[in-house]
Amino acid sequence: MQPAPSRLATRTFDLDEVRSEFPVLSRRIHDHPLVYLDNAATTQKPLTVLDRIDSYYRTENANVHRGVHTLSQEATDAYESVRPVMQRFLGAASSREIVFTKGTTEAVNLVAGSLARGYFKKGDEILLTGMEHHSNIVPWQLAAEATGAVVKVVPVNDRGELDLGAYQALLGPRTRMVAVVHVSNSLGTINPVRQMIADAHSMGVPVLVDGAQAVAHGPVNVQDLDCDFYCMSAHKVFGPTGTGVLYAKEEWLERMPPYQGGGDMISAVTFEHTTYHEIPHKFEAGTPNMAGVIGMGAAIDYLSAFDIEEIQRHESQLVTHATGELEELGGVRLVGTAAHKTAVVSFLPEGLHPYDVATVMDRFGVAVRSGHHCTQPLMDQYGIPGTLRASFALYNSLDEVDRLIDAVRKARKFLS
Amino acid sequence: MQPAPSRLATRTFDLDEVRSEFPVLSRRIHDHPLVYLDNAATTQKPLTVLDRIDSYYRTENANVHRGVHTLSQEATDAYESVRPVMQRFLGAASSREIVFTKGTTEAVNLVAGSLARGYFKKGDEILLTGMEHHSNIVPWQLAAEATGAVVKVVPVNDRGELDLGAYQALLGPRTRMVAVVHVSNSLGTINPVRQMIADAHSMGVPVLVDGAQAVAHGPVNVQDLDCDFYCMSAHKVFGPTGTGVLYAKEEWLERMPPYQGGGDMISAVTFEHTTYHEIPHKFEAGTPNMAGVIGMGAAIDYLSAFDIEEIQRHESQLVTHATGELEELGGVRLVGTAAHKTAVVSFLPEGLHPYDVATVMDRFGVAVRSGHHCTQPLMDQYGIPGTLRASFALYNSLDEVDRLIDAVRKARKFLS
Amino acid sequence: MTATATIEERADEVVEEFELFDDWMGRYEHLIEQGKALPALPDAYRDEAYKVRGCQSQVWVAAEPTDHGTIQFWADSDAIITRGIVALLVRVLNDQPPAAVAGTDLAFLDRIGMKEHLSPTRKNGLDAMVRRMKLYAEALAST
Amino acid sequence: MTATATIEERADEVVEEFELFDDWMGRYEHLIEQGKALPALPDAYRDEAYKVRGCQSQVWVAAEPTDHGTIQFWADSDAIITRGIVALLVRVLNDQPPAAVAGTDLAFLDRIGMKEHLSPTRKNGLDAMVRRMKLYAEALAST
Ligand SMILES: Cc1ncc(COP(=O)(O)O)c(C=O)c1O
Ligand SMILES: Cc1ncc(COP(=O)(O)O)c(C=O)c1O
Repeated sequence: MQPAPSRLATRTFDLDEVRSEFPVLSRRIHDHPLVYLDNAATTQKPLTVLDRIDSYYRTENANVHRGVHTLSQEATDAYESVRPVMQRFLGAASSREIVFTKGTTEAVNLVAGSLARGYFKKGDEILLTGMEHHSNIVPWQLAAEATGAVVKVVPVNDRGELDLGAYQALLGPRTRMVAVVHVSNSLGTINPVRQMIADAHSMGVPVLVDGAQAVAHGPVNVQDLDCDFYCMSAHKVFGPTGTGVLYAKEEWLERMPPYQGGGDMISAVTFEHTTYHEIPHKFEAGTPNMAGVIGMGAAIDYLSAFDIEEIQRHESQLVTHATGELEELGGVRLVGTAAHKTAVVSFLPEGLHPYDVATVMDRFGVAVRSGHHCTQPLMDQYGIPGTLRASFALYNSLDEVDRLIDAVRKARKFLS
Repeated sequence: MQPAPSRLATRTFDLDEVRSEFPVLSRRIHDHPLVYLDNAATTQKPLTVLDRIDSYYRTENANVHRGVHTLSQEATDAYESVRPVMQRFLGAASSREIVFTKGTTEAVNLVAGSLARGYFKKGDEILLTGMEHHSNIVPWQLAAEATGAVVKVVPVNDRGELDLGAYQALLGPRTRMVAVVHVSNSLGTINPVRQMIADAHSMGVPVLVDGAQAVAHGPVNVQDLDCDFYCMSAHKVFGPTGTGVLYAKEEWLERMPPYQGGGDMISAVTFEHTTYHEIPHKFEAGTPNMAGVIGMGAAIDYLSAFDIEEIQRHESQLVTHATGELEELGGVRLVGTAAHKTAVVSFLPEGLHPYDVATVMDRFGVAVRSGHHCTQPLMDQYGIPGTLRASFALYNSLDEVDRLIDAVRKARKFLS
Repeated sequence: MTATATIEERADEVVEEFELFDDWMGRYEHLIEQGKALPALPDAYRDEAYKVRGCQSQVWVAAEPTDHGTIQFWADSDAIITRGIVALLVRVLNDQPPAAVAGTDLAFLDRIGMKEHLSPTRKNGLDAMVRRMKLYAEALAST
Repeated sequence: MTATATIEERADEVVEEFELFDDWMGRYEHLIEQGKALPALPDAYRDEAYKVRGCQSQVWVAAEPTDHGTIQFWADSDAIITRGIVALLVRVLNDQPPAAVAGTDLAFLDRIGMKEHLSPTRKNGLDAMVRRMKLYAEALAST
């Protein structure tokens, strides 16, 4: 059975119109119009998101879940109404499977931290890949340290693709968890998570997918993937900072002990014994980021109005153009040339240091990320100090790609 | 030595002007002007905070700490500039002692969770009080469960005051931590934390103070208190949702293992070994709530412009008026009559249920909290299902207190 | 209230009654009256096992199969507004076939302006009570 | 550059040099030139122990006491802009009395528009380098 589509396209994609909806894009940097190509770090926010946050604070703000008064009810309704929005967006079976977190990092920590309380045992293996973001490495290292489990790593080849044979060989009787990035933030590689999940499940192993870089660039359906956990950040999908989602299958949420304790996640407290609230609230201790969650709902509404395939076509044009032009320049190493990749182009002009190049490019108004992109093990493997990364979002234009290439050319000239 | 004052008064307190700065206060509820008396749950936000958040997203938004490009530098500067603001506000010795968290709940969980990794041992005692908020109970229960430590409780008397003699008697050689609320959210009691900290320190025991309800109502100086940890939420002090502060003495932060793992909190990652970033960043994993933190800075600037003593005088007028009028009504039980208390009046008309009363009061536009206020053990002790709680902030007026009393009177008439 | 009326018919009856009042006071007074008329909860059911604990108010609910294949509900609450809603639910769902109870949507509460009391976030125990009523009904319907 | 000039005098000299350029290109070119003129880091110091690891670029820094009571600094970076700043720091702080090094504020970098490179959040290792230079100086000053 094919799950119902999670997005409904009601708007035709019009680049100029879209650009006009993101106020920050009209900024000037060092006397040049800003070319913002650091979307994998964080995306910009459309007016609808800003307006929603503002109107929440101006007319609805109250603490959720506890009050009988109208304002508290309205705030609670607004907050809880985002759960089904995220459920549909991710294709979850139930809104009880949507836990609001600070972001991807907290979502991974929540799972790793909760499973460290009883699930992982000494000698258990946690299988990661060589292209994970630190946020999908360190929480598992902490859990391993606490429980005596060990971390194993699936190797990555020179094009930036996972070695699936090695993955299958590593999946063994001691494997208790697989954690894998859906789309790599430093390379853009789209990993074959569906296959990897099927492989893991055939051995009875659950899989966590780090979807931080996936959700803004293509449809995600967690039921279709059949992943056990899926993590994302609102700020990387046109939403506010400080919020995100952990999707987890209901059976896992029921089974897992709580992660943080506090108000809102309990049903009864005595000093002798505390009983926890039902899922998903069991995992949401304390006053939540109401404005953040409500803004995230507005961001998903914004994105869902488009046909995601139109956005994908647009972004893939940008990637193809950028890649072609960088190859044309010559003397530029492309890092991450996987067959399946998304809106990221990572590169390094030969003989130059990414810090220097990024510093000079900024002088021309072009914002790219330089460094190891929180994937240090991968950079170590490639023997480079880091890369320059241009990462695209729906509001980027082919003109901006030309400005990117021009800035690279000028920076190289200047630095050589 | 008296530490330097943490606030600088530059504005005269003018109630009408202040009210005009909080847009939500002009809302109407069921055809009545809103009377918002649920400030202990969350406070409303002044325009300066809304404008700051909006302008952040419109002109500065970028991920912090990693980028070389201008936007990222500006965002980082804006974000990091709030650390000294919070340092001054709390009277900390250094901005390295300011850790940004989701709020009070996460701050307590951070400390309890980190100390559960090596500090607490089987049989160690964690001393709480009978008037703690669930957020300062459950994290310690989780830490106790994980380590074999035990939770002990300082009793509360009928007026809602701590039994200091019992506290001193409970402080023993096995005590490894004291966690106490600075100002009780359900009773308004101001606890003698300075004395309690001195007592604990004389036994070599560190103290965590839950300041969630304190910071909006009086000056706090952590150096003066000499507490080891101090926790607060921005949303309870006119700031945005989803952010707050853990203050901790530098020596504790240095000594504590990290709590969550991820991007931004590490200095070098390999699969074999990860070294952590310096404090406070060691405790800030993942992309932070940039807009939230920056908005919190604006909130503290807003509050700090006033002479806090003027605000205290105003709030104490409100409390005195409300208390007097409730006594006048007769047949109303006041819950929490400590000698030292702040801007909270908790009460229950005899024979009525708080849920019913709050529901009817809402019909008259008066927003009070009903229930156990996340302090269930205390309500159990008092043998009541909960209370009605009117909690004040600087923008509340004596007129609003009259509307409160009127609503109580009408609700009682209606329900009897 | 006719014992043979369907859930929909009884719900419509309730809605018609409430339509007589044109302000919230009248409606709430009528609601509270309903609570007063609720048959007393048998003592055996005033027990932890039948209690649904909420932050805001407590609810007790129990069910018995009748000999003519329907369900008999017993319920109570410590708050009188909650008890009023409890009474409406019992009035509409009592002595109905399990399958009908399991499948009902209780939209009539919306039509009388009381829907918000059923919200899980109100934490008054009502939503959990409804879930229990349906669970009882499903269990009986499947036997 | 005169060996006997104070830190302030040398810093003023640097500022004057940079004032000759009226665009960022000239200033950055001059900065990179400074990096090229930086005395080579002795091999013994190109070692983990002397390395300050940043996300963005690496910096090495070492210090030796001279026989006339001042400090001799050695430093390098893998990025040429960072090396330029490193060179300016070495140029200004080299062969100065430890107490002067420990107490300096390096405000001159602001005056030549390079201050942002010293920000800890740039993670290019420079701020940690400065901290190490001052630590060396403090250690020597107190002996
Ligand atoms: C005394 C006290 N402590 C802790 C908290 C928890 O704060 P938050 O929910 O913002 O994390 C609150 C408020 O809910 C409180 O009143
Ligand atoms: C692949 C990937 N995983 C995890 C994260 C962490 O996300 P956040 O910092 O929003 O928690 C990021 C982004 O920084 C990422 O790109």
